[in-house]
Amino acid sequence: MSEKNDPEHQEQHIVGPKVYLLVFLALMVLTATTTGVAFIDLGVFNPIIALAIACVKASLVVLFFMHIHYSSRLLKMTVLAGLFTFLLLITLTMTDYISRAWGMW
Amino acid sequence: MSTIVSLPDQATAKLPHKSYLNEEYGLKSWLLTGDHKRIAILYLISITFFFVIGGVLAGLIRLELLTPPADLMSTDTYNKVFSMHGIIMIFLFLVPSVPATIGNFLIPLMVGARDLAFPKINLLSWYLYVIGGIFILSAMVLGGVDTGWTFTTPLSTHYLNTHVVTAAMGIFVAGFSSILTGLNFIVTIHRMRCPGMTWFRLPLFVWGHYATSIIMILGTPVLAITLVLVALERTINIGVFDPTKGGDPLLFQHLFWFYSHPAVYIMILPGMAVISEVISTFSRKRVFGYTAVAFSSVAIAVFGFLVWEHHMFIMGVSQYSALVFSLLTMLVAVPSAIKIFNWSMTLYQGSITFETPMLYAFGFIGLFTIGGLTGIFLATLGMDVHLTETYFIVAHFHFVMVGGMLMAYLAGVHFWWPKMTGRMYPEAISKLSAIVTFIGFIVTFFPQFLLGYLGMPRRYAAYPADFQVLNVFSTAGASILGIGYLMPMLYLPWSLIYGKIAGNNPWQATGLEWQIQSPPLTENYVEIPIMDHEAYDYEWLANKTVHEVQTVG
Amino acid sequence: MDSQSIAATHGELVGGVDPHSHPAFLRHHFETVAQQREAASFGMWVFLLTEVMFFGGMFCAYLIFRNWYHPAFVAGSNTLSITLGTTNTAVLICSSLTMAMAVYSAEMRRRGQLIAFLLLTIVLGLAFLGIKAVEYKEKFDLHHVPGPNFSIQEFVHPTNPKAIPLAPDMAEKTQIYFSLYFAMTGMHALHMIIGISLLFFLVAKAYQGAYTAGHIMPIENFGLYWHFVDIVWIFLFPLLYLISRYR
Amino acid sequence: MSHISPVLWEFLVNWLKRFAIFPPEASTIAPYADALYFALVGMTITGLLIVLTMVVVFSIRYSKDRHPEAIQMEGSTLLEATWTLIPLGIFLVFFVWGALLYFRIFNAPPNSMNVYVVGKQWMWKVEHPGGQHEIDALHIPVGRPIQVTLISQDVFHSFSIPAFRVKREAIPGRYTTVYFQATTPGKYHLFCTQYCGTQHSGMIGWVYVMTPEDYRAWAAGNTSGASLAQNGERLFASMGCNACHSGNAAARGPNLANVYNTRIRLTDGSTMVANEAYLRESILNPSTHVPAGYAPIMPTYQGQISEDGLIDLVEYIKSLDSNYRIQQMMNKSELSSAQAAPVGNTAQAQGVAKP
Ligand code: HEA
Ligand code: HEA
Ligand code: HEC
Ligand code: CUA
Ligand SMILES: [Cu+2]
Repeated sequence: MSEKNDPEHQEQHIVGPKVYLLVFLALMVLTATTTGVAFIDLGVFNPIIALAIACVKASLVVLFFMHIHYSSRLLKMTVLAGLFTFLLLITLTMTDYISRAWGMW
Repeated sequence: MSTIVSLPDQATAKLPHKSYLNEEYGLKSWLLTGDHKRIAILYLISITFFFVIGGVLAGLIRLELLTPPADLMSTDTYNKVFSMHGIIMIFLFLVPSVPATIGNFLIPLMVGARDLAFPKINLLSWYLYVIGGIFILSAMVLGGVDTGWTFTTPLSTHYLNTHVVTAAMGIFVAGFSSILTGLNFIVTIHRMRCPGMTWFRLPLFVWGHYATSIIMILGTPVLAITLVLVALERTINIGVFDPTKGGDPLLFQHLFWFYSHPAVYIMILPGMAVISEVISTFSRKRVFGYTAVAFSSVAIAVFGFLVWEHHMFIMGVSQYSALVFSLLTMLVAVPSAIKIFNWSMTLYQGSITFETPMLYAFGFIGLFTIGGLTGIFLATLGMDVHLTETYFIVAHFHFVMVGGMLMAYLAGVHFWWPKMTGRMYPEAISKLSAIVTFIGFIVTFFPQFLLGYLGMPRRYAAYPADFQVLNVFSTAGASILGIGYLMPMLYLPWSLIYGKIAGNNPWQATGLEWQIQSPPLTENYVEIPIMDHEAYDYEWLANKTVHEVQTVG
Repeated sequence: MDSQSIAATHGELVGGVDPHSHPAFLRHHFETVAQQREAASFGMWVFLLTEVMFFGGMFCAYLIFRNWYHPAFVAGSNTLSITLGTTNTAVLICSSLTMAMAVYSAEMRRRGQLIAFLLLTIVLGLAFLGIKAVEYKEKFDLHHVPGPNFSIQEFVHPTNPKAIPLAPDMAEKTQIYFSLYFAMTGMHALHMIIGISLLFFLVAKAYQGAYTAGHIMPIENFGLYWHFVDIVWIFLFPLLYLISRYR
Repeated sequence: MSHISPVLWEFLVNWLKRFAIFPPEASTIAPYADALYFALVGMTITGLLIVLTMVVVFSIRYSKDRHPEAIQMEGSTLLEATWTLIPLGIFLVFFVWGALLYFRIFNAPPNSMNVYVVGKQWMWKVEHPGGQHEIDALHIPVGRPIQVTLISQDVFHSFSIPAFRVKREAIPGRYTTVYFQATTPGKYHLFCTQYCGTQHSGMIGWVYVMTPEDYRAWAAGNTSGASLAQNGERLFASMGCNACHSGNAAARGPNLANVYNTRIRLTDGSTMVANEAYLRESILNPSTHVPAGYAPIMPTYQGQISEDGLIDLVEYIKSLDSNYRIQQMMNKSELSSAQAAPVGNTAQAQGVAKP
């Protein structure tokens, strides 16, 4: 892993079945958790927890199944760029929707 | 440091025996090619085709507006005409114009690679473009679309019975062509640079296209999904954009402009990229403040994503949000200003000649400055209230798109024509056409600013008689402009046979692409070059020895 | 970022000593295998960026309408079968595992194992689509598919005694929920269908031994695509199925 | 000049007669807008001149003939910072200036006279509170702040009066407002500027700005007999609203008297001001905001009432508000007392209006 920026080291990092299996188990557990938690009334925290778990699951997939954890900085930046633009779309659109009714309450 | 570059006279040059043009013959060798240079030529031809259609439609618009009533055609026809004009010009001409032709041709050459990273995807992107074009043309032939290029809901979804879905699908497909081009560029620029070609040795042309590609891959898919939703809304009434079902028509505007504002930078950044090369070459000087110009491209691309709501200031968005977007719009204008000033400063202490590409570049600087600064009018909230949806907008975007990008495109086509074809265009007549275009442009579109402030709304087939005088000017100008564009369409093909042989480096430019034969070999470089100097290093060029005119192959 | 360019340079020195030793799958315009592989995987990632934004538009719409018409979203969501939804999530995660293992097998150059995992992935993918089809069928029978046949009966006068009846105007808004439900899961399913078609192709090629001789790029890239589709579902599941389930 | 053909001659004369760069300045906003415009034009000319001077002077001074040797240089951080920061500063000034104007245009003073405008393909229907209806025309008195409440029955339209420098989109399903105060009597263009289909360019009309006396005469001569509120009262009865909103304590619906412009506490604990938009929403989508203490049993009237009908209902509910009634009377009396002391009256009206 440490040699990911080493130009000499062009060989792909091979992720073994053990890691995959662990990640898989974690994903399964998280799925069960998120479903379970949905049946408990936590008020505003319900969607927050659901999304947080989804984010953790997605990160696990990205980092290990998709090897980003072992990849070059360029690929890491690429993933972040996608996330960033998506958040831009959401937040800047929300500036409109949230403040549209200001003055109404 | 002063430099005089004097390469051996290129007049004695001969056409190379072997080049990408004569490596293979026959239609099949073109239609199935993976060579980025041939695909660029395919694009060049198809884009010109659509430009002529769009141009004829523009001619019809101007003829109709010669007189106040809707007498040449019915209002319905007029609406279809300007919608098709906008759709074709934007999606089938201006978005692919520089990147898919000149960019496709040059990016691999400039980074010192044999081809783009994914040649087959490059070809696929051309086919998608053509399929998209066929969709849009068939929408036009089958009866037209009258949504305007902006597809405003709920008009486009519930109140028109024209071929909206066909046109939307055409744009959807053409959009993927643009995504694939962007993808190819990004990967090529990141992964295919030749030894020694560091980021800050890249020509600014490549930086401009890098920024463009970012927008293409991040913005276009949002347009794609929006058009899918519009199509679903039309066919099965899903209600997301339909106020009677609880949907929000403004959401469509948000999603549409999330792409379409950055798209205007897809349309200008490649043009700016061309201008950097042209200005540097014809003043024989390194671009002033290379880093600033390079980063301003990226800044425009990134900030371009933050300002889309300025198209919706009076559409019922929240006033507070409008404030934020107005402020951000002011910020995005600054990198453009940096570029303009840096180019002007490049001329300082240069050694300037005035070939056709340079004339177009001067046209660009002047017209884009006006167009861009009138963009500031529109970004200014209180002013936009009066100006929006009037001819002021029409004038603004024709100044930046036609006066800016189209001029840059023509500058680029002339500049790299010798490289693409191996032959020179006729200099005198092309200078004339540049001047005619410039004059025609001013006469056409300047009056529209006045019309706009007087309040003439856009997309009007008939207008009150008070506005006629300025409209007559505009139509007269459009005729001149048409002639200006017709000329290159005649003399450029002519030059393919009768033009002077160009030689490797007729402009004595520094770019890698100029150091190889024109037209280049299919594999571009026999030996992958090693970049050992900065971009625009005229010292290096001046010191290059006499063995220049040699033609490989 | 500069390290990449140097990497490419050095890669050439490492891998490209003898031009005749180039493996057959190295395309002419690449200098080295490493360069080709990096380009391919970077290209795939850039494509996935595009996909993120493609789904992003719909997520944005979802967010807005969920806030506006929360009761309708709760009611709509509660009609979905949580059993089927959770099962499908599990199925998809399993398929992600088998896909990851397929990539691993290709890396280890085990042809039989690779084919087996690819086939497993296909089976799981088809299982997912099958379950999805059952769900769609149910919605169709209940007239919960947006369009002319959409009916709000179930929400105004729920048959389920535990469900809270909605006022008719709010019940109308469930149509927006279902529009988004079908648009999002539909787009997702479309991606699955494309993925499964590609898988068949990959299996055929793998059978010929194409990916077990060092050239694993297609498998690896397909893996990225498959995992991405999985991620989309990971978000769709809580957003669509798990709204206020405790009701 | 005799060799110029008569057509061309006439054209030229017409041109000179009609040549204008500015539309008439006929509202209190117009001078502000024009001032901003002048400033922007000034900026454009300055910026353009700077750029052109650089380009032209350098082109002449450093053309190849005069300056055969190019002198290479890197760039200059100082210079670049200058031309980054100065334009930025200028643009920011315009941002602030423009924002001030924007808020001025869209926030009407509380004593303004309300006119409803419904846009539909392809006409403008104007409804005055007194019950005067007009199509593609708007009669207003000079010197009174007018708030136009816009809504569209189908697609986006845009209500534009260039002489007033104001414009506002008419959105389907939502009220928007714009405000102006005309300063000069006359006849001005009214356009629909948002593309709305085939007859978009036919969706035009006139704004007649009249002296208060003329306006009063016009208003008296054109009324349909019943004011909007009276129409609304009739609708309120015929639609069966009063079955629940009877106003007595046992009624199933809340009492609507005096709700207008008050703060309503909703079941979810939040509060909202019952403005026009709220009232309209309450009729079409009653369950989106349910006042505290009530069950969401009110049926939806979506698709059963036209936009005009909704306006009547809203006006009626507003008229149940005593403060609003007083203000309406102030408006009327202000008109009839014929611009005696408009300033004083305005202040007075403002005093009465709710804070
Ligand atoms: C190539 C295309 C292109 C480009 C580059 C731009 C560039 C800009 N545009 Fe434009 N625009 C369009 C194409 C483009 N636009 C189109 C097609 C529409 C209409 C769409 C439709 O509705 O159909 C539109 C509409 C449009 C609107 C919406 C108007 C409305 O609908 O109400 C706005 C509002 O803010 C705007 C602003 C800007 C700004 C601030 C820039 C800036 O990026 C400009 C920056 C450049 C400069 C500022 C010039 C350089 C500066 C100097 C030389 C400094 C000068 C010196 C001093 C001040 C000292 N544009
Ligand atoms: C790249 C973009 C591009 C380009 C190049 C042009 C080019 C031109 N445009 Fe276009 N225009 C748009 C993009 C563009 N336009 C867009 C996006 C809209 C908005 C649409 C909407 O509202 O939805 C618009 C709208 C628009 C309008 C407003 C319509 C309306 O709102 O009612 C007008 C009116 O004058 C106009 C005129 C012109 C003219 C005269 C040219 C000229 O520059 C064209 C000159 C070129 C030629 C004439 C072709 C070359 C010549 C020949 C092939 C010779 C043969 C020609 C003839 C016989 C005529 N355009
Ligand atoms: C079946 C009884 C019923 C009928 C008929 C009815 N309403 Fe209501 N209305 C209610 C109830 C109950 C509420 C409060 C709960 C809610 O908003 O859904 C209410 C709320 C309102 C409100 C919001 C008042 C506030 O204080 O927030 C308005 C405005 C209103 N109704 C107008 C009308 C109009 C106009 C009609 C006729 C076209 C009408 N109603 C018909 C029962 C009714
Ligand atoms: Cu109504 Cu245009
Ligand atoms: Cu914009």
